[in-house]
Order: sequence, then C-alpha cells, then structure tokens
Amino acid sequence: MTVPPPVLTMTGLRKAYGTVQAVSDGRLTARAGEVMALLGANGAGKSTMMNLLGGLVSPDAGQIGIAGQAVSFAGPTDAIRAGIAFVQQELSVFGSMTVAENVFAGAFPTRAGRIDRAAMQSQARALLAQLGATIDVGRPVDGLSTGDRQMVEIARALRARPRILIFDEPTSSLSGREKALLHTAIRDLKAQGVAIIYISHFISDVFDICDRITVMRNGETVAERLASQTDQAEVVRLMLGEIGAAGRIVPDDAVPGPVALRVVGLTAPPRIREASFDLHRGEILGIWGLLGAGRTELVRGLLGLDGPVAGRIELHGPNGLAPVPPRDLRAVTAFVTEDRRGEGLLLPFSVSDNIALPNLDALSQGGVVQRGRVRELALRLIRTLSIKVSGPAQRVGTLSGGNQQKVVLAKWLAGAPTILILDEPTRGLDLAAKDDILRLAVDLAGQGVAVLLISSELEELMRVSHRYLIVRERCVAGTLPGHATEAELIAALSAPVAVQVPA
Amino acid sequence: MNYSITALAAAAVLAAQGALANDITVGLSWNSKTQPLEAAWEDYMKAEAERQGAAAGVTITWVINVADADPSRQASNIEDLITQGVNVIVARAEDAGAIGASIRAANAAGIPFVTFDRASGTVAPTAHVGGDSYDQALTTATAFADLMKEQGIEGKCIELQGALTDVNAINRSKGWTEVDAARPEISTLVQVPTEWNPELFRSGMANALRAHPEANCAFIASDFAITAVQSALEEVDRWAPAGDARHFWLATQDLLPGAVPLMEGGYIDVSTTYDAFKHSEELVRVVIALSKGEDPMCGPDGCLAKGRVVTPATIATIENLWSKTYK
Amino acid sequence: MMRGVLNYGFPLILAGLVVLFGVLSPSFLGLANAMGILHAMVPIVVVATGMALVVMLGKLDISVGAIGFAGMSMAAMLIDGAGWSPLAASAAALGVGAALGALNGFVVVVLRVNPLIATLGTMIAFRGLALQITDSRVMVLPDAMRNFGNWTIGPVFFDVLLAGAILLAVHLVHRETPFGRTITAIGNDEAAARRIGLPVGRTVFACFVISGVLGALGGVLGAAQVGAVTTFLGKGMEFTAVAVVVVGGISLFGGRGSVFWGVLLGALTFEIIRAGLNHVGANPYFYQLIGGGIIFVAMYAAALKARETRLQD
Amino acid sequence: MISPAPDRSAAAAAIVQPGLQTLIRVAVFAAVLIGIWWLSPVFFRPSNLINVLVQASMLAILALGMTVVMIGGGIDLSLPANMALSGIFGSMAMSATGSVGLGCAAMLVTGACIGALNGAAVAYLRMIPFVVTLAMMTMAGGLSVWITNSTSISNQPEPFFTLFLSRPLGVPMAVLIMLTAGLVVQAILGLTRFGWQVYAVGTNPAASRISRVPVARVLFQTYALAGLLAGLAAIVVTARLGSASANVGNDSVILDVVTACVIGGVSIYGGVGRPMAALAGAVFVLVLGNVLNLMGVSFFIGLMLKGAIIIGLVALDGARGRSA
Repeated sequence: MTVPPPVLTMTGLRKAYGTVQAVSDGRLTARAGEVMALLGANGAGKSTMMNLLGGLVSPDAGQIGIAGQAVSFAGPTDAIRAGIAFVQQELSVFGSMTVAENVFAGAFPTRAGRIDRAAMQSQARALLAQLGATIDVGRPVDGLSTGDRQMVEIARALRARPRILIFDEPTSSLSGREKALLHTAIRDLKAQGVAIIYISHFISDVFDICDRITVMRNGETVAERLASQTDQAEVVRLMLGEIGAAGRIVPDDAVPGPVALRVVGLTAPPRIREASFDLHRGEILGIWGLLGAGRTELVRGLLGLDGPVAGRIELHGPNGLAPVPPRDLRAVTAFVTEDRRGEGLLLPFSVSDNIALPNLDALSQGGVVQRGRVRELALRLIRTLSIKVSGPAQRVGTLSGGNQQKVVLAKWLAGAPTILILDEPTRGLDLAAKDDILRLAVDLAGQGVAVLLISSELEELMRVSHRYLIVRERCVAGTLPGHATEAELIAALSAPVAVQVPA
Repeated sequence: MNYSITALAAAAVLAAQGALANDITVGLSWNSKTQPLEAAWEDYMKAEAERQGAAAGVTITWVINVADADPSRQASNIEDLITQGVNVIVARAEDAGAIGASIRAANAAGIPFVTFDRASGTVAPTAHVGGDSYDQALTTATAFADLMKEQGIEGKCIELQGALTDVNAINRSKGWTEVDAARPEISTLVQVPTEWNPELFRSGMANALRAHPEANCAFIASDFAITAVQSALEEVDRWAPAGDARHFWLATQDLLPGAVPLMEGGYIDVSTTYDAFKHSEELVRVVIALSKGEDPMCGPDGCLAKGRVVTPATIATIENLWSKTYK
Repeated sequence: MMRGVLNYGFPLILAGLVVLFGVLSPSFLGLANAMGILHAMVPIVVVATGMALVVMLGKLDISVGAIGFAGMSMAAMLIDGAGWSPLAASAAALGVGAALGALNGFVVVVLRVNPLIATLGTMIAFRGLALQITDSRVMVLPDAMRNFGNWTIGPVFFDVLLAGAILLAVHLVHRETPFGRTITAIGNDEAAARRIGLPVGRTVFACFVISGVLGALGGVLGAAQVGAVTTFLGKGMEFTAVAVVVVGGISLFGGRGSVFWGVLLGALTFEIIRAGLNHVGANPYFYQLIGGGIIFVAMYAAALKARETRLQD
Repeated sequence: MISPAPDRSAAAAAIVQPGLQTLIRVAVFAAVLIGIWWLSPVFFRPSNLINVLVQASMLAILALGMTVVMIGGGIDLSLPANMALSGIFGSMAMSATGSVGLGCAAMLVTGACIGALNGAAVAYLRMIPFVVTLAMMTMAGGLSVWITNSTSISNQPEPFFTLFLSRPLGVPMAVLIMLTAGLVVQAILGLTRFGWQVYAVGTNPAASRISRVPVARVLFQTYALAGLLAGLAAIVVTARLGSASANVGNDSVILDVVTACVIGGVSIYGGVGRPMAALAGAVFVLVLGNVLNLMGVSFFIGLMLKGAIIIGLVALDGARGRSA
C-alpha cells in the first residue's frame, strides 16, 4: 500500500496553562484512509492536543497544517469549517428528541422555515446506514442503548462530511458487541477515505483497528509507530516511560492480615462487570489498570456512590465477615477521590472546617461543635502530615495541590478508618508531596488499615503495593503478587481477554 | 411601607411652628388606594376641612399614608401616626379584626380614633363614620322590589357579592337578603362571591346565567366593574335598556363613575349612591367635634351618611353626585 | 405502566370532573357552557403558552402576570390620555411586553442571574411600574375594546380562536422549526447544547421575549373581556400559568412535554373546576385549596416521571 | 488533565467576591443612613428606632427561616402563607380552649409541620424547591381562606395580648423575640453540627455526601426549622394585629423576605449567609421604605427599586454561584 500524504500535520506545538506546561512538543499526523491512534497516560497532553485541533484553545507555538495549508483557528467553527469533527467521550445527545433530530441538531434542513423532516430522516438514515447501524430515526433517543447513542453521535459528526474525524475514548462505555459494531463502522469510514484519530486507553482496541500509533508522555510526542511494527508491551512502555528505579518501601511478601473486606460479583453495567476480590488488613492492594479500564468505577460502586449495584459486600466485624450495604462500608472507609476539588474538599471552607466535617459526631457534644477540639485536631493533623498552611483558618481553596490532598487525608485520618481507598492520590502533585502521600499510606497499612490504591503511575504502585488487582475492560482480570516485575504487570494489561457481554 | 419619617418630619415642622390650640393634625390611614372613590373622599375631606374649619376657627393639617392592602403595614402606619402625636386618627380598615389593635394603641395614647367607611369588628373606636351600607342595600332592594311590582314582573335574581372580608359587602348582602325574604316580587336564585375581582364578576355572572337561564335580574354589590357584568349579559344577549324585551333588570350599589352613563342609558334600573361627599362632610364634622372634646352625637352604629336612591328618572336632576362630576 | 398513568392521568381526572359536574348541574354540559369555559380560559392559555416555551428550556418566568398588567396599563393610559385607538394601544402593550421580556432575557442570559430570582425581581418591579403609571386606579375601556373581547362568530368567541391559533402556532414552532428544536435540546441538556455549538444564549433570550409578548397579550385579552383595567389584572397569573404548565405534564426539568396538549389540558383542568363550582354553587373559598392540591399532585407525578427518565439515561 | 485556569478564577471568586459585595452593601447602607439623617434627624430618636424594630419583627423572623433554607441551597416561598395558616390554627385553638400556651404551641407545631412537608418533598422526593413551596403557598393560602371564610379571628384571650404586647425593660416583646430568634438561629448555624452540615450541603452536596453528611436529612431539617420560625412569626404578628386572618400572608410579604435575605448577603446559590445579617436586611427593607417615602417616592417606585436591588445583588453573587 502506498502511503498517502498527511491530511493533518501538527508540529512543534506548545501550550501552557498558567504555570503548567500542558504540551511542550506536540506532534501528530493523520492520513486519509488511515486510523491514527493517540495514546498517553493521563496528563500526557492528549486533551490539550485535541483542544488545539478543535480550535478551543490556541497554541503558544507550533503549526497546524491541513492538506499542506497552515491554518489557525479562532474558534471551534473554524475547525469545523476546515473539515474537523469530534466524537466526544461525553455523549451530547438529547433524550426527548428523535434520532434524526439529534443527528441534525444545529443544522436542520428546512423548507420555508419549517424542518424538512422527510429530507432529515432520509439523510439521517443514510448516515447511520453508512455506519452499519440500523436505528429507527423516528424514535426518541430515550431508551436507546449507549452503543446506539454513540452511533447517533458519530452520525452527527459525519453529517459535516469531515476530512478528519476524532474519536475520544469512544468505547469507554460500550459493551463488547457494541464495540465490535463501532469498529466495523470505523473501518468503513476509513475505506471512504476519512482520516481518523482514535484516542483510547484500551490498547487491545488500538491494535484492533489502528494503522499507526502516536504516543505522548509529559506533553511531548515520544514516538510514532506503525501498528504492524510494534506490540502492546512496547506501546505501554512508551506511554509510561522508564520506571524510576526508586526502591519499594514495603516488604515484598508481608504476611497478609485477616480479610477486612470481601467483594463478590459486584456488578453495575456498563460500569462494573462481575468484580470479585479480597482486601486484607494491613495490606496495600494496588489497583493496576489503564485509565478508563473501570478502576474508579469499581471503588465508587463499592461505596454505592453511583446508584444501585448488584453483588455482595462483606465487611469484617466483631463476629467475622458479614454482608453490609454500601452505606455501612462508607461509615468505616476513608475515600480520597480522584476529583479533589469537586468532591474531596469544600474549597471555600477553612482547613480545620474541612478536616472537621466527616468527624463532627466525635467533635461535638450534645450537638454543639467543640471549636476547641476542632482546632486541636486540625493543628495535630497539620503537624503530623506537615501541611503547609498559615493556620487552621486558611481557606483550602487557596492551598497548593499537595497540601490540599494532605487536608483530604487529614480529614479521614481523624476518624481512624479501617479501610482507606486512594484514587489517584498523587495526581498533579510534585515529587516531594507524592512521596509524603505514599509513605503515609504505608504507615497506615502498618497500623493495620486495609488500603486500596489506584494509580496510573506504575512506578508508585510498584513502590507500595503488597498485591496488585488487575482491572481491565470494566472487570477484575486477576491479581499479581507484590514481587511481580514491571514486565509482568505490563503484560497483564495487554494480555488478550475474552470480551464479556454484560447481563 | 410605613411613613414614620414623614410623620416625624411633620411633627418637627409643627413643633417649630409651636402648635396653636386651634391647629389640629389629623392622621389619615388608607388601607389602599385602588379606586377613584378614595381619591374623591380625600379631596372632599380637604375641601370640607377648609370650609367647616374656617367656620369653627380650626386649621386642619392632614398626614396621610397608604398600606397597600396589608394589615400589618397599616398597623405600622398607624403606630407612626401615634408616635408623631397627631390630634385625631382616621383609618379605613383593611382588616375588620386587625384594626382593633391599632384602636387599642390609640386609646392607650389618648388619641381619638375614627374608623371611616369600614367599621371595626373588635374594639370599638371613638367614633365610626361611613356610608350606611346596610341601609344602602335596604333602600336599593326595596326600590327595586317596588319597580318589579309596578312592572308586574317576578324578579328571579342573581346576587353578585363582594369580598366577604369587607364589612360593607356583608351588610349589603344582609340588606338584600332581608328584603328578598320580605317581598314576594323578588327571589334570589344563586349567590356568587367575587372577592371584588372583575374577572370573577364576569365569569361568575356568566356561569350563573347558564346555570339559571330563567334569571331576569341581578343585585350587584358594587358597580365599580359593572362592565364585567355587561360583558356577561351581552354574551347571552340580555344587555338592553329598559323597555327592550331583552332587558335584564339590574340593581347596583354605589353608582360609581363607570355606572353613571349606563344608568343614564337605562341599563341600570336602581342604585343607591355611595356618597363620598356626604361621608367626607360628616367625617370632618366629627373630627372637629372630637378635637374640641365634644361628643359627635353618633348613632349606635356610628355617624352614618345614608345614600340616596337613584333611578334613570332621577339621575339627571340629583345634586352634587361626585361620581357624575368626578373623573 | 406507571408511565401510562402519569401520562393519561389528567385527561381521566378531567373527564371525571366533567361527568361529576354534569350530574350535579345538567346545564354544565351544554354547548354554551363549553364555549363559556373556553372563553374564560383565553387569558391564561395565552400566558401559559409563553410560559411553556420557557419551561421547555428548563427555566421559569414568573414575571408574566406583572408584564400583562404593565402592558395593559400602558395601553389603557394611551387610550385614556393620548386618545389612541384600542388597536394601536394594544399593539403598544405588546411592545411593552416585548421590551420587559427582553429585560428578563438580558438579566438571565447576560447577567446570568438565576431565572427564578431574576423574574421574581422583575415581577415586583414591573408591577410597581404599572401601579405607578396608573396610580392604581380602575380604568374603564372603550366599548369597542370590550366588544372585541366578547365578539362571537357563531357560537365561538373570537378570542378563543385567536388564543387557539397562537397556541397551535407556538406548538408548531416548537415542534417543527430549528428554533423550537433548539429549545428542546437546551431543556434536555444545556451543557451538551453548548458543546455542539447550538445558539443557547440567543434562544433563551428569544424565549423570554416571546413569553413577555404573550404575557402582555394575555393581559390585553383579559382586560378586554371585562372592559376595565383594575389592579387585579394578572395578579397571581404567573403562578397559575406555572401550575397550568405543570398540570399539563410539561416537565419543569425542561425538554419534555407537548406545548399544545400541555397548556390545553392544564388550563381546562383549572377552568372546569372553577366553572363547575360556580354551577353547583359550591363554597368558592374552596377553589384555591383544590388548585394547590392539583399542582402538588401534578408535581409529584412530574418528579416521578423525571426520575424514571433519569434512570433510563 | 489538570488545567489551573479554572482554579485561579475559582479562588479569585472565593476571595474577591464577598469582599466586593460587603463593600457595596455597606456603601448602600451608609448612603441610606446619611440620607435619613439629612432628611430627618428625629428618625434616630430611640422611641422611633424601637418602633421600626417592632414593625420589622415579623419580616425579620420570616427572613431568618428563609436564611436557613437558602444557606442549605433551597428556597421556601410558602413561609408567609404558612405564617397566616399557623396564626389561624393557633388562634382557633386559643379561643376554643382559652389556653394561651396551647395556642402558641399550635402555631409553632403547624408551622413546623408545613415546613416538614416541604422538606420531605424536596429532600426525599427530590422535587424542585421553588415549585414545591409555590404549591404549598397556594394550598396553605387556600386552606386559610377556606377555614376562615377569609374573615379574621380576633377573639384571642386577653392574656395572650398582655403577654406578647408587654414591654419588659421598655423593650417590646416582639423585638425581644426577634432578637432572641436571631441569636438562636445564628448559634444553631454557627455552633452546632447541624449548622455546619447545612453550610456544607449548601456549598457542595456531592462533597458533603462523600464526607458522611446525611444530605437529605439536613435538607429536610432546614425546611422544618424555617416552618417553625414561620410559626413564631405567626405568634408575633397575631399579637400585634390582635387578629389572625388569611390576608396577613399577602404576596408582597414573600418578596420582602427574599429582599431582606439578599440584602443581608445570603446567597441564593447556598452555603453563604449570616442570620443576623438577614435580620439587619429585614430592618433595612423597612428603613429603605421610609427613606423613599420621605423623599416623596411613591410606594410603587419603591417596589421597582426593591426588584432592582434583588437582581443587582444576585447578579453580584452570580460569579460565586457559577464557580461553585
């Protein structure tokens, strides 16, 4: 096959948000009739690249060329005019409107000011057919499956007859069958000469349909490979970079304590499928999987934070393991969410108030909060966690990320939890802060707390995990012992798995 | 909103002048000002104050505030009049019950309190001046019954009541019902309360007409929104002057400006005026008497200015009828 | 199944009410009465039609009653003072409505004030404005205007046809035009609508203007029927309009429901009860209580419905 | 991907906004006071100041209730209607039994129950506060009108009046009740676990839930407490007017209540506000009215100004609301 000239060339792109250099050297090309994968761990700069391409933000430096012409986008509409279309991870469909209306939202064909439904429906039907989807274009989107909704979204993107079509995490909420359909559709588009950029954390998908792979890390494009000339392991290594040799700060095979938490067949399609595992006292169980594999969904489902879940949760109580509702689990669990600003903290509140909130029962007498004790507690934790603040009264919103995260931990530690769940606890923190947080987790484990740790950085997982829980494609694919090597862990991610269709 | 500052300012002014014995300040508290009637009252009062005041050698200063139909606001307004220390308080009550508290307060402060137009349902004021709404209904109803008799018609009537929070509305209903019971010529088919809301005057009348097609007359508790009734009658093609076969016999109260031309045109058969002029005249008389510490000589129900019965025959000739001249 | 009940519940209740009143007072079932009920519905139908568009956005406009009062007061002043023709004055009233609606739109879209509070504020302000210019007096309108308000063509009142036409027109605009579909899209998910580049701000603004114009028209038609402008005009109409829309099954979360059927059924429910109680000579103090009860039931149904759809998504 | 851009603006909003608002509020308030002093020094006579406080008492107590609900992130339009109905039930109980205590209890209980109904609908059925309380307003109003045939009940036993119209230490009972209520509510919100949770829920329900705050229960309680305060307002206003009737809950009252809260710096987006400030807001609403009257501005223009003030202050508050 002869290599067609690139339709899109992005070179030497730089973009900084305030002090943070989101993209330092972004390069990306896309060719008509090819699928280019864009991979990278989170924070690698993929989203920024796409925002640049979509005209949402403008680059500090570098060029974007389309069909050889240098272009600069003042806004999204310019990008659209240039033939660029997005299929966002977050679906933008309108439940009470018909499929056809959704496809044409924003560009309805009209006759004498009135929507030409006949034309709209036939065109919508054609677009969906082009995707190999057979959906009644006259029915409302309410009640369509997620896969069908995605098809509607793609059809809308195709409506503009784009030359470049970007899929951002298209399969993250699709069932296996739906994913298969999507991939066929993408192959068809490719055959029709559309240049496709495919962003995904599902490596196996990438190798399933992509011709080329671009990998970004820390804001730089580190490699471009032909899919046929690389393998999953190499790609993952490129994404994660060289794992620092920093030694483990926990013994390889600590004798696990008794089971603190047993999860059996936890299911909440499409977020979680049949997850089962044990969590022991005094161990740090590292949840290892790529972003989007369902790690966060797993722990949130466990705590019953996203609506009802099926399956059984057993908690170690006075008389052994006993089934409990998620609510009771919440009562003994410290949960450090990945969304620190949105869910972890009340930004307008002071440090001490944030620390006090989950512990008000202990801190109040006859319903009255004992300010003295609150201050005492805050000061103690500020000291023990060496949080850098002007005082307990400082607003959390004004703290640095690392110190904010320490406040989150502080508010939980006060309650002496038996289970600690850390979801990306070190995201966006500097090295020192990262280290503090990890050591803290280790100390707690040492005191008998059962710790679940989610992290996209294999390095830090490898430093502190007693065991690994491998999460892949929305389900628990197995566990690995603490002494597992980097190679084993990476292999575990990319090992082919039987696609399970959710009940 | 209350006017405490206005009051205090006035007080300051008075103090500055060094109030003379025969200079009196009258605090007037309107419950609301939503009809030309109030405006008419106010103007007549001021005019009469000049006239009678001159005669009695008294200069009257008015301090006026409005409560926008909110009883607690009216209480506030009256408290302000008291703190200012006016010589007499005149109030048209929004709420027949709530005004009692203000009367109590005035008594405590030793300020004579005159309820105007709407009597207190609880504590008795120093004096009450108003139209005799009960007598008003009696005279209208009687005149109407006579008319029916003379016409040889059996009047099957619809009664459109006012708001039942309003003493006048209740009195008028009472007066009509009594005459209705006493006179065979008229009978009431249905009573429709309206809250004084024109929309309900129209739809209520229309519904009543459909429910009782045999109806041929109506007693209307006030004709301030008579056009609403007109609409309802036109709907069933019963809007025609007396003499026309389709004529629907109407007895109204007040004969307010909107109604005057309609009576002149023979659409309204009987009405008893609500004499702003006479009320004001009587009020000023009472106020001056009280300011001199005299007994205003009121009847058991207060100093009531009876209304005058008006018919198409007499409307042209009747004298100083405010609603004829007033706009 | 629950769904079905929620959707067809009110028509059923409605039918039940008609039968009940019909039995209690045979005259209730006549054609004349039907026409009378439609006639009495006209002002609220027009106002609720505008409200329905705003609710479809997932927002509320509780200043409509005040706008109606303000617009009509202006018209009455022009007729009274400046001797304008009723037609010209009514046009002016609609102009006032458009202007005040635009003010609402500005406050909501540009100043980005929560629509409830925004229109709560303008509601007070507009009513104050109207009371100010009329000095809160009763103003009798010329016969021409009242005759128009009660003009019948055969058995049908003209303003019923007018209101019907407006309701239908707005319904079609909502169903059949890009503008209308954009409204529904915003009501479904404002963020998504922005993401895919729909003209959110412009659409919201336009809806508030339309709501203002229809509010004023409601005021004009209401006043024309009784032939006078009093301070009662439009009082509490905003709340009735919201109630009508909710009872008509238009979701307050936005995006769901039918303008035509929603407003029609909602308005019928309230007017049939009022007229029925009139016919059977019931204690009228009862109305408000029943009214509130109906809103509450309707809202509860709406909440359940909304939760159902949320679960589906 | 973290982008600090929103962080900065959020922080900015969090810090700058309140300062700016307070500044503007203080400026307006000062202007008004100077205006009064210029127009009528006698206003500052203690007797008149006390009088203004008495007149503000009902509004202020309702504003306290609204403050609690607003800080929790909701709104309760039914407060005045609730007050009217509570006053009526209480007065009926009183005149039936002759027991003042029972009557007052009846008012408080009625108020709390109506509030609890609102709370249940909002917290557990997840209905929209505005519409729930709107419907409650209509129903409570309808009930008052119906049971009283909109006549007023004024046969409360004399002790009731002697008690609530008394002036211990020369301070009218109404004022004492208002101030006590203000301090108590301030204490509840500022010192108790419940209070802290109310602020938390109003600020960020999701984060509060994660932090083990019983969000639904807290919301429910805010409405119940507001209802209780409506009952208290009923006692004060009934004593003051010497009668209870459906029309004390007249529409214009709810608008004054919202105005008082907004002026007092309570955020309609939740999480921000001080009861005593709202109380001051209520007094301010009355004083403002006085000034307008004094300057010969009609009551109706006053309405327009009130509307403008609400929108203006909320627009200022907007940035916070959006960043939250």
